[in-house]
Amino acid sequence: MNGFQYLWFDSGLYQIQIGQVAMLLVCLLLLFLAIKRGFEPLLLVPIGFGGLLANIPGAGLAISAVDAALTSGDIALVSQLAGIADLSAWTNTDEIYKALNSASAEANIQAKLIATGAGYSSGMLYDFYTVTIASGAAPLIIFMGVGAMTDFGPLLANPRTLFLGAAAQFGIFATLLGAVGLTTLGIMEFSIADAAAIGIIGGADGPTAIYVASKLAPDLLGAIAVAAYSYMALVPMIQPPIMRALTTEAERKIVMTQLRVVGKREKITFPLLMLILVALVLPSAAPLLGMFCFGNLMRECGVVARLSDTAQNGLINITTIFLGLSVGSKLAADKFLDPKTLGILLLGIVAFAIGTAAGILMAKMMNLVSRHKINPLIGSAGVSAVPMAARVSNKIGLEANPQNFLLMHAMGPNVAGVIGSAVAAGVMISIVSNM
Amino acid sequence: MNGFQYLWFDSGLYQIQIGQVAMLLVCLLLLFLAIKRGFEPLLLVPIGFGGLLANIPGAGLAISAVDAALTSGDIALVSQLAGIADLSAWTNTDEIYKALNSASAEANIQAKLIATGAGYSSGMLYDFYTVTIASGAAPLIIFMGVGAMTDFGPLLANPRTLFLGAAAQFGIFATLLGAVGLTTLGIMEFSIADAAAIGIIGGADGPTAIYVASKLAPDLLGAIAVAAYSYMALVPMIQPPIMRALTTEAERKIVMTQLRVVGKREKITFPLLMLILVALVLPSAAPLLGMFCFGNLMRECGVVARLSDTAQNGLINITTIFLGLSVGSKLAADKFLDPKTLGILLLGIVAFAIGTAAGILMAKMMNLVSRHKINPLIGSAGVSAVPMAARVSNKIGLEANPQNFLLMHAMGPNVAGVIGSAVAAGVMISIVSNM
Amino acid sequence: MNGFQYLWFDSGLYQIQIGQVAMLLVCLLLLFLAIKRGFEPLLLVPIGFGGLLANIPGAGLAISAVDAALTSGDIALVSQLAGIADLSAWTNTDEIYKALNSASAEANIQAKLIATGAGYSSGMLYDFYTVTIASGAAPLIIFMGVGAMTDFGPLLANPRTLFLGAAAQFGIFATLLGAVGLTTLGIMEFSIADAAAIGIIGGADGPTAIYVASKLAPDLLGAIAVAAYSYMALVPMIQPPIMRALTTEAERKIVMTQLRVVGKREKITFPLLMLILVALVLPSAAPLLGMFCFGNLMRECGVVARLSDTAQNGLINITTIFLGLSVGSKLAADKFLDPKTLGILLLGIVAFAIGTAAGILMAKMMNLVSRHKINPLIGSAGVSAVPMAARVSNKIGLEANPQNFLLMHAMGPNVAGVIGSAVAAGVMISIVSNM
Amino acid sequence: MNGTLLQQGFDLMLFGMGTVFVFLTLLVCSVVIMSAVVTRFFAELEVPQKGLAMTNSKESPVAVDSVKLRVIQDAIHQHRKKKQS
Amino acid sequence: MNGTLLQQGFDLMLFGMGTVFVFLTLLVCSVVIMSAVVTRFFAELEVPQKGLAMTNSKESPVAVDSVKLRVIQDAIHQHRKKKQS
Amino acid sequence: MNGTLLQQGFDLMLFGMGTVFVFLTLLVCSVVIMSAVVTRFFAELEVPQKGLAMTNSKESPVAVDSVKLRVIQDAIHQHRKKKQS
Ligand code: NA
Ligand code: NA
Ligand code: NA
Repeated sequence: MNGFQYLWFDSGLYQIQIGQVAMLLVCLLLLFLAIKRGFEPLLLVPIGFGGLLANIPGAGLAISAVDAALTSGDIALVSQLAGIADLSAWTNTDEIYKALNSASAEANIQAKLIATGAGYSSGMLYDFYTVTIASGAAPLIIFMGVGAMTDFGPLLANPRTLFLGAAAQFGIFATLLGAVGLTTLGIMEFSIADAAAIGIIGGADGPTAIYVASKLAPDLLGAIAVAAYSYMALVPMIQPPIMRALTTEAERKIVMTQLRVVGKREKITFPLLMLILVALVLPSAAPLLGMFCFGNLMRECGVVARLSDTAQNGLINITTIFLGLSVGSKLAADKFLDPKTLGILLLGIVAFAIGTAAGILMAKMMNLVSRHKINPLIGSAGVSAVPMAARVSNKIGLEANPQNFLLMHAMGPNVAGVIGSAVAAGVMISIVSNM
Repeated sequence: MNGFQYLWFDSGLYQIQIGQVAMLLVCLLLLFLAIKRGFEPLLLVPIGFGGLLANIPGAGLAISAVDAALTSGDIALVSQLAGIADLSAWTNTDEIYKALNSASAEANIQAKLIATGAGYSSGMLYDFYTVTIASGAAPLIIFMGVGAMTDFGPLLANPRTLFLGAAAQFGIFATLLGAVGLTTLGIMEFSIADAAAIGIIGGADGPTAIYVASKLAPDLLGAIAVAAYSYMALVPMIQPPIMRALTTEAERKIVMTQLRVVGKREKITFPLLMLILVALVLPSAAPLLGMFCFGNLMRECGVVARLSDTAQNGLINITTIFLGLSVGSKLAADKFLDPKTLGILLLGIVAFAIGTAAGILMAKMMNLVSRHKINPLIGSAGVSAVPMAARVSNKIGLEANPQNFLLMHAMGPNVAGVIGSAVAAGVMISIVSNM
Repeated sequence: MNGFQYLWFDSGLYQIQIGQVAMLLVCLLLLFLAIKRGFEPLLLVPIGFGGLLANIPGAGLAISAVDAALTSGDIALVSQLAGIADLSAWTNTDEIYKALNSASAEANIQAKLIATGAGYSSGMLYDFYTVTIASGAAPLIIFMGVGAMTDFGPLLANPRTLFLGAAAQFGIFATLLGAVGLTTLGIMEFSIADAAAIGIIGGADGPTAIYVASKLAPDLLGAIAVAAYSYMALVPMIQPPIMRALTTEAERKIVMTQLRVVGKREKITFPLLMLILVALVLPSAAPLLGMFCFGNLMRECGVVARLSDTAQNGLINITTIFLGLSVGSKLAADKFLDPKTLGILLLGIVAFAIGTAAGILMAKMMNLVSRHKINPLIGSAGVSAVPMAARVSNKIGLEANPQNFLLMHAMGPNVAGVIGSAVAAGVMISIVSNM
Repeated sequence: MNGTLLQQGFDLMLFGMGTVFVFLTLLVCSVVIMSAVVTRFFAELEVPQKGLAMTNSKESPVAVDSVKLRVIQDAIHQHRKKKQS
Repeated sequence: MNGTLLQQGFDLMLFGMGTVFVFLTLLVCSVVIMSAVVTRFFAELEVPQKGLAMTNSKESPVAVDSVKLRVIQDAIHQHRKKKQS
Repeated sequence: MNGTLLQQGFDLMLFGMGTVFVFLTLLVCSVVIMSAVVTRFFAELEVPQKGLAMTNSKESPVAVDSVKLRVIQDAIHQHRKKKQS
């Protein structure tokens, strides 16, 4: 019977591909890790679920109207679209799709008109992605919320810890070099933009990673975001061995002097000071650090409590829901199941390890020249992963000396790491897009 | 005097048409029912007010830029627009509008450029409609919120009640057949897409009805949404006579065994299980049921309480405000005052009645083959109308036996009805758009 | 070295212009006034910060893709864009930009395609502006929230005070005349649309001013919004001398009879009544007053408390954040540092003064014909600036008679002023855009 | 041209203030009539005080107080349980 | 043409109701299996009552009560301080 | 081509780490200067403790406690009223 046949051809069981099955399992694993193991659940639950949705066979939730038309359109439609890309109608649809992607803006608009004219429309997750990530808005709004949640008091009380946050960014650039090296050796196929986007995993900062990946390597965004959030959750496992290996028992026992109380006026001035510095030195970091400073100013100025409250709660929650689902849309099998993903996952953990080591070594170096000794354990907090990395510093410190509370001291390099990776993001976007 | 004359020509009193007067009164009636009689006020207050705004003469809040240009543009502009649709400049503007609507996507873009170039812009409600409903986003976001508010415990404790939710969807398809029949008899003029959209009223689920209508019959959306929400409010009046007529006193007295306690893990697994089933069997229901399952997973997983909270409150409230106003934009006189609206209102109540009856009869049928007897009164809750229909089951049950609390038992078919109508929506959108 | 040279050329220090330095200082001053002096901080903190962001040299956060292409594109790209505007490639880029702005919609789309095709994209603040203000949505949403926060009780108890709100709008039109006069004298260069937008500062109502300016004079929006909010904050300094000069000690001592209690039903009916009147008399005020009435109906009807709550909190906060940043985008040096800004600031304060005087004189006039005497001090509250102006009336009244509490009496004209300026906004937009 | 601009300004002021006054006068009249109609024919049965309280649903003293009361009672209950254990 | 429309309607009803029943039957089966698997192999260690309470994180009596308790204690403390000063 | 890619990578690392250190060094310097200026010339009159408390407006103990106090008082008042009636 025609209708039941139609429903069968339309069903997932008929259309499913092995890659989609694999990705459904991967996404269920992500959800398991998020829910049962507490892996950054606020992001990984929406990302994992978005990944499930993106891999529903035949639903096309994560694809554009043109993609949908190429996938299920008849030969006349496909040949029309192929014509726009100056290809023969008999070309593989994947190639037509790639050709259109690299075609001019006008060709893309024409292709979209043809596809929508033929009744095809973009999927829900594709629309979410366009609005939240392709526009750049969602990571910036989340960064504003993070700014509104950040207390710069510990950093202002001990500004030297900014150097630790700087050093830990070495993980980013070492990883970039690693990605470039793998390509040079012929093992992987990363462009310089890909490499920069992979490096940013070492920033250990979710919104920064998503922002950079969306600008430089949108196709790798899924793997990069998953790597960034997973390794942030794994910080309590990744960092301690490195921390113990690079420090002596005596160093781990160093007690730091209590932080001074930082006044309200300093806290209000700080975001403005940082913004002025961004304006003078590094305009390309202005979107990320600008929104971060704005959030922090709302928090500290004390006269816009209702806006600060909304930035920290309602707005960041709404944005997180749609950002997560949108990131999930990049977990579609044809994008995620790629040797590159393995490379990204491997390089990502290297990035965390190198960043951790660089932070600790920097602290030890500073102890060589400074009178006020720094416990090198707080150096590892420079990778960001707020507040997990600072807690790890505190825990390893307590193991060495049960009276030595490093938490507040580690918050300084911790938030410095956020600034550091936003700076690195700005530099990379600026240089790479002009290369 | 030129200026005062201008203001007089510009005033509502000069421009008002009898249809608009009628619609203003209809909308005031809707607001009265919502505010004084408690008819689903969360939706009907914004819908009613949106209807008032849409019928303000001359304000053009609910029309597109092209429509505005056709309505108040000079002859040169109108003839230019007519030219795009290959019509003579002397054609009636309504016909030009319709011709443009059915013209190619390129012609529409060109018409829009001409209209905006001449200084015309779309109205506020038209923009709201485009962003919230035409994009499909708002009903899906509301469905996510409903998922986050839904406790599947009673359904998991007694999964058989899913059959009641399935049976009650017969109201949808019987009504579809009714609409088709009226057309065959020459009384009305519904297309198959119209008929499907009207049938979905019987789903007794607001966002589902709006979602389906926006895809299949946008012009009927106003009447369909008003019918759906009004009849949902009227459930305590529509259902009881049918319930009493189809059940015996003995049946109404059936006491059901207390529901077992459902564990947390079952509740977490359920939305994932349902999503996998959607993926395998019915991808076309993925947007609606996917967002529903996502909301429910956020609720049950327990690790993203702040996202779940936002989905249930801030986000769903914001979406409801704009969804309601947008639905109201479809209450403009020229769309709503149509014999079709009468047909929709009539068919809608039939849909509720048939759905109620089908649910009860299904329960009685299940009692024929099953050992554990079901009180057939909970069958009527299968139409959805959460939680009103379940409360009605409880109330009628208490009348028969003051010790017989059916509320929790009725919640099972009640939420099953939501799933059932989302499935029906998926099937209809998929089949109709390929017919 | 090539790279460091690149970073230096890319840095703010290299690119900064004197105008941007000046604007950064102006914005810091705005932030100082907002944070330390309490100048309408909810708006001026985001506006001031947005202004800082807009003036970061080289970041281009406030400019369109075409603007970015003209600023930093190579000669081939610029000549291509110049070609669209029928200009030679050697024309100054500012002139090309202006020519494109006044070109047809099609030419603009083509220019945008070329710019995005060449890799240029619009800045973050430009996007925020497009979504929130150019669409008209944000001021309307804020107006809805203000409606949901407004209690019309005092106005309903003493409807005569609506006349005070009407009279105070004279400040708007006198200022309009002043702007036109300055142009006629050759001192400034305001078009009639500019003059109308400047006049609306006298409405002392932020969202109305932003809405009108975005429709009639987008380039002046920054200065107009800053003037409106600054002078609203300065009301306790601007109004008292005028109030004392125009009233006698005896008048200031007039005790008004206590206001009657207004019932719930009257409060529900009022927004609907006002909307019907708008529909019949002044459709062009429908967007502003419609949303205002909708907010108020949600507040008063009592059955949609969760929507009203969201309109008053989450939604208005989110909108305020982005509206403020977007207004700040218009504080870019090339737009704000213009003799026109000085004229706007000067005319704005005149507008407030004349509005205050007109309100007081109207009250005195009403006392000539009416038996129930009005304390003329509440006339000044007719300029809006809710609730500051009403508090000023109360304070000056207490100075004259320590037992004379005018606050509730002044709330009547205060909210009447909001209605009055929305009506004025409607008239001006309607007439000016048809002139 | 300048003369025209001034003329336009005058026109706008005239029509503008005119419309503002006409609209608000009509509003005053309608409000007076509406209030008379409502208070005469649709008088509210509730005591005005309660009507007032219900308007601002969030500040309704009755509702809030019952919540507060429960908060206290729960807390006391919890406190006692802690003492016992 | 009309005949076709009626035919389409019948087809849609048949396939629609069919799919609804097939889908929900599959769902019933999967739920039964899932519940059996979960309760047998992944039984929760917590007492069911507590499991239930933890699901609705917002209404968790334990968490809320501790907050309430602190509210009370702070308030009493504040009250005493006020009395002393 | 590959040689160029590696070169690009090295350049990016060099400039990147350079900028990060330059920027954060400048930030350290400015913060030190700013803190010195603020504490010397714009010292806050409030005791630091209070200044700290006011920063996080939501957790300001003073404000919150007064709210809590009112909650308690209202509840007690309500409770007494209930008893009387
Ligand atoms: Na970092
Ligand atoms: Na249903
Ligand atoms: Na005003």
